[in-house]
Amino acid sequence: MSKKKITLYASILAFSIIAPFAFPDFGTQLATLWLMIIVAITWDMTGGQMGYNSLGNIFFYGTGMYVAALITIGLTYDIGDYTSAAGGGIYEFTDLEYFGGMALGILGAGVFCSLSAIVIGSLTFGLRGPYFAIGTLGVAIAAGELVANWDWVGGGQGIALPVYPGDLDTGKTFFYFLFAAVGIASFLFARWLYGTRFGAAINAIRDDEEKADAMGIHTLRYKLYTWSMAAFFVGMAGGISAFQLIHFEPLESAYQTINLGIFMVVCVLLGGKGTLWGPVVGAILFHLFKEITWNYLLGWQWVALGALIVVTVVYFQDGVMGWLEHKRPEWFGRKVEKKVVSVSQ
Amino acid sequence: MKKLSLLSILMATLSLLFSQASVAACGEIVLGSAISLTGKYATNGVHAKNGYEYAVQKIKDAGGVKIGDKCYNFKVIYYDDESKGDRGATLAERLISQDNVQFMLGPYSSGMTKAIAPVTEKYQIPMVEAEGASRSLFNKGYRYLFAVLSTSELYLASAVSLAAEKAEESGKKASSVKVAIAVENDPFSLDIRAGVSEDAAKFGMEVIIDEKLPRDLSDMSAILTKVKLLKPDLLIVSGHSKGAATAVSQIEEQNIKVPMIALTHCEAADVTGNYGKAADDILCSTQWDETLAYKDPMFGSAAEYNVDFKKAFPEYADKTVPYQIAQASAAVYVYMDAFQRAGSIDKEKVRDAIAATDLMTFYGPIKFSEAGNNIAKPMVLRQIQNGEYRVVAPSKFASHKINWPRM
Amino acid sequence: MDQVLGNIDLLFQFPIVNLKIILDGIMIGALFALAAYGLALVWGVMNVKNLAQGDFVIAGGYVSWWLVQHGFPPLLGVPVAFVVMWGIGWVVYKLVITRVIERDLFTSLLATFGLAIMMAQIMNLMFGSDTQSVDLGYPTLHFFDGFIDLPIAKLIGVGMAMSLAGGVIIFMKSSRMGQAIRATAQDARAARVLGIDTEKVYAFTFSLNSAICGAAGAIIVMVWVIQPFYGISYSIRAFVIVTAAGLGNLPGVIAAGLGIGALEQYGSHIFGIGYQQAVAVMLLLLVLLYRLIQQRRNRQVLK
Amino acid sequence: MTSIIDVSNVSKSFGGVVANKEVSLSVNTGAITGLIGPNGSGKTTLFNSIVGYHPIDSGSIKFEGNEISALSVQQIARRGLLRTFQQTRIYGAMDGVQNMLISLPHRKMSIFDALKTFTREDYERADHLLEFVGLYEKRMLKSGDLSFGQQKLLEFAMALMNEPTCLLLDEPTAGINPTLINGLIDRLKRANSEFGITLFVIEHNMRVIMNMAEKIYCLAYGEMLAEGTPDEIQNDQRVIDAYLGAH
Repeated sequence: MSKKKITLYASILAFSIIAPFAFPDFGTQLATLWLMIIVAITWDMTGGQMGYNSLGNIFFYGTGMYVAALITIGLTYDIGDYTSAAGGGIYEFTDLEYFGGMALGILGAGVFCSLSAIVIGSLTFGLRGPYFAIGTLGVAIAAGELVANWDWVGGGQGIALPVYPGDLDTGKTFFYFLFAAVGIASFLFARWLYGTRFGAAINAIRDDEEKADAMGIHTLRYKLYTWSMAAFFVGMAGGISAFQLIHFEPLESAYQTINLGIFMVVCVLLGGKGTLWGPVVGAILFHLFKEITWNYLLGWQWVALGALIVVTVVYFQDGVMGWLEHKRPEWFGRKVEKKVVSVSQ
Repeated sequence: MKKLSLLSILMATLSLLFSQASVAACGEIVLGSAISLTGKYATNGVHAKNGYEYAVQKIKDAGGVKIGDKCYNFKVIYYDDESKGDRGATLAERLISQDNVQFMLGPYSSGMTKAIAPVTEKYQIPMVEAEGASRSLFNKGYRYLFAVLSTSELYLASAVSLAAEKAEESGKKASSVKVAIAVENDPFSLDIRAGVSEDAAKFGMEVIIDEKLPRDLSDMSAILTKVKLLKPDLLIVSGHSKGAATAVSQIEEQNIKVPMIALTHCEAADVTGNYGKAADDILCSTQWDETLAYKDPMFGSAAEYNVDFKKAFPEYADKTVPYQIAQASAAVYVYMDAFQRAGSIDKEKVRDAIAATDLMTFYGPIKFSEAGNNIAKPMVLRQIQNGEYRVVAPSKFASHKINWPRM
Repeated sequence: MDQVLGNIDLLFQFPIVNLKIILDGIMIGALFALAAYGLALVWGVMNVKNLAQGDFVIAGGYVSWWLVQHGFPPLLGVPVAFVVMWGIGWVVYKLVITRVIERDLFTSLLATFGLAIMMAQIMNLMFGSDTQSVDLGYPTLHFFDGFIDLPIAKLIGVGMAMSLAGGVIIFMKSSRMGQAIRATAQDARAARVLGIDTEKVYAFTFSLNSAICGAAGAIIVMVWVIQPFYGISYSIRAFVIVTAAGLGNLPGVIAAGLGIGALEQYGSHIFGIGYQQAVAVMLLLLVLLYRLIQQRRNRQVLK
Repeated sequence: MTSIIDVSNVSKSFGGVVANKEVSLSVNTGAITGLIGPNGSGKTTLFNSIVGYHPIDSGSIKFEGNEISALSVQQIARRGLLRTFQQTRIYGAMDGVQNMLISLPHRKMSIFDALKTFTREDYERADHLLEFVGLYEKRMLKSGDLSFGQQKLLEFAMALMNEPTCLLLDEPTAGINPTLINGLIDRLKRANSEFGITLFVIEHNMRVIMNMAEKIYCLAYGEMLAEGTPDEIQNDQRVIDAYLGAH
């Protein structure tokens, strides 16, 4: 790593640590920003690097929420009693039950989502292009609907987790750092992964899967691994969200297909698909855009969002990083040789 | 909807101007509420808002809230939560952190309350709510949530025992009663369903249909087809105003004959006004009835509240005032009482005062349990008889005999 | 589980239920088929997978609803919605679709998804989020001891849907534009060589699709209800139908539409009406899976 | 001499069109074998059948003695039987080196090997092979910008990078500048002799195939018309007729 790069990474890290203390009023927004970064980076693992545009990654987020919550509750109480509409006694959690449950829950959410990616992937990875997008979208919608009808996990009323035991500001900072940790981990993971032979192989799948097949790459296996790694991080992010939100229900907060499920795709497109920094830059830009429109264009925010998607997709598909790479190829280590007219062969 | 709220804002500002001229000495206590002005809960959201507004005005007219030697008037900031939970939570956060609201009034429906309560709890802001009845709200150990209404398992409990009673009168066993349940997939209605199933199980009754209404609550004909085939003795439908309206209109359309039909939210949906005779002999649960003998010094008796409210909101003149309005007013009244007893506008002191509430109101007695729900007030069951709501159960309050079977 | 078994049992105990379910399914299926028909057109001709399909339907419904609110007769809504949505479709084509035709397929999918979000929200802002419907005021016919009820409005709606579909089929077969559309669908480059203005054909096709959807919406508002956010469920069904029937097979699309309507009704009868949406999506997944296995037999993939 | 590929009585038809009918042939281990035939005679179909691109209707295909006709493309590729495409397939957005690195034999790696970063040896091998095909100077260029002939060479180098036991080449000289063809023949021969890769080549250019192959098969109308040494084929009247008839 060059000195310049080390300085860059160090200053970003330092900023991430200082941010919640420097801007205490925006604690929740900053935590959400990390969430967006996580889902964008992980979406790009399949979408940008492997060419499989999933519209169903939100499935892992929602499932992560439920798995984390159910593990935490299940360790201390009977889940059916806790979630039953009938209510019953008052459920309280000691600090150990809360934090212990949370740690196991979030980790469990990651692992469960990883495994479910392998199961779902082995069915859906035969689909290509738009069929894959629609198929995965279908999986996410179906999951939300089924969970909404599953009484044992609270059905349509969702689950309410205990409130963070401690004062408000510590709670905010706590969740901020949880998200930040997963965010940084997923970034470093992606950074490392793309440099490996495996990373090159999934690029090959993206650019020409038939050729990759013909070269003997275990395409299906590699696709499953990639998605399952992405799902691990998304599942953990979902698990953290469950505790941060406290109450969530299946259709609007967990399996929110047209909110976060689409946001992550837009983040990546905005920043630049298939680049390491693209999802991060895109998430930051998108989050800013969203916060601004949600605050100042209330009522019209969804129209603005739809317009942003259309404009990005139609007119600006390479995203910020793509545009930069085109303008400043030398920043990306790409050699520019003048195209030789008569190639000496 | 937009026009209406604009108008009310205009009226509120106007009245504010005038009242400031007369009682200029009074300060202001700001309450916040995210409420459903659009979306599937809009009908009741507007009812609740009217109830809040009526009480705010009434208290102002009576000289405001007296804290020490100062007087205050309530002012409520409303946002439209579009009947969506995540929106409600966002708006609650906005009310608290941007508008600096220190005291919250509840939204409409258990689902919305469920989404908002964690936020108020997180910020330690007291919320007195009047429209969230699900028991699942009161087992989370929330300290800042108080509900003036009875919890939802009580809504239709008397319908089940009535059905049992009628079965025995006609020489059959209570356990022979077959129950059909169709509810919305939301916390309130799921709690209704849980309550009815528990009660039915107590009598050994069989639940032969147990279905959820579709999300938009606009078509339950598929369920009614099954009702036609399986002929239950008791049909329970719960889905807020929209569910009630759909049920009454489609029961008529498909010519469904069930001896006993019990709904929630009949008054809020104005089923008598909208569907006339089709609504006859349907049982409706209610938190409050204007014929009940409750009274307080602010609103007078239940009957007086009924009359005065219709004067203030003429659009209700030829309807039954839904209990959603009465309990919304009661929630504001609880705040007034708590502020005065606390003698302070410090939110912790007020919270403790609310917790210690033991108050008789036009709406009924109010006393909160540890968990924050009102344990002092009973539910009543009314039947629509010739277009009028008549109390038929429990027997302590009954003014009329029940018409049975409904044919 | 008991509930499910009980519901299946009902089908055998009271065979008449089957008739009712199939009738209901065919009626709703006829309208799904219309939306799917438009989708098959744009998909086949310009390879655009339009996820805003359902929102065009809902928009057409609101056009008709708005007319009725302003005192026009409800049946007028269908032709007016057809014309208005034609115009909207044309504008959408010029602004967005024309720029995604030559791009990869995910682009069109996502662009139309953005469009869908926009349209739904604009309708929400204009008309509010309540469900709306238009009452034709016709009575309901009862058969079999009042068990089967057939509202005349539904019959009229299905009749209109059928004549619209028929009209489009005849148009595609016999008119010059119809022939140009079919030629472009087969080979756009060859069509261009033969002097067909494919840009014009594309614009026409997309507008026609939008108009068909609009008319379907105007029928739907008469017999069911609409709501700004219902679009996605019609889009999903359109995709199910087209995926099941394949492209360029218009009678197949209609048959699949009717079949899926009926299957969905059976699904919500058996699992409960709360599963309605889930049943629709599961059907999509099943169709995809079926096609996948079919392709795999030829060592091909579904793309 | 043992054979590495054994095709016996393979038939394949698309709809009503018979592309291959009862075709049998065998490719000897370590040799260069040619497949010729007029346009539309079913050569590429046979290639596709061998590498598992589509299922065959009847017959048997064996690779190293094992039946492979029921296997998929990647399963067959993982056994070391590779093919290049008539219309080259390279990763146009990447540069030459990246193309080579992607072509590392993943079939020989465990997932843990795959999760390693590229080693110095990987780069050296890539450079070496690029040099072997004469693309070393252009290795950092976006390979989509290379000429068609250079892309063919790159695809060939990628195939070598994958260390196959047997390589099926679909018209390696088509579209290549005639002045370069001799160099290409030389490289193919060297790949065969130095790396020990068995080659099975479809070729239109008679001069090329006669120069290279030890044994040649000729297809016409989907059926095996003739087989033999280059000399035998050149003098076979049926082959001459088939080519003349096709022109």
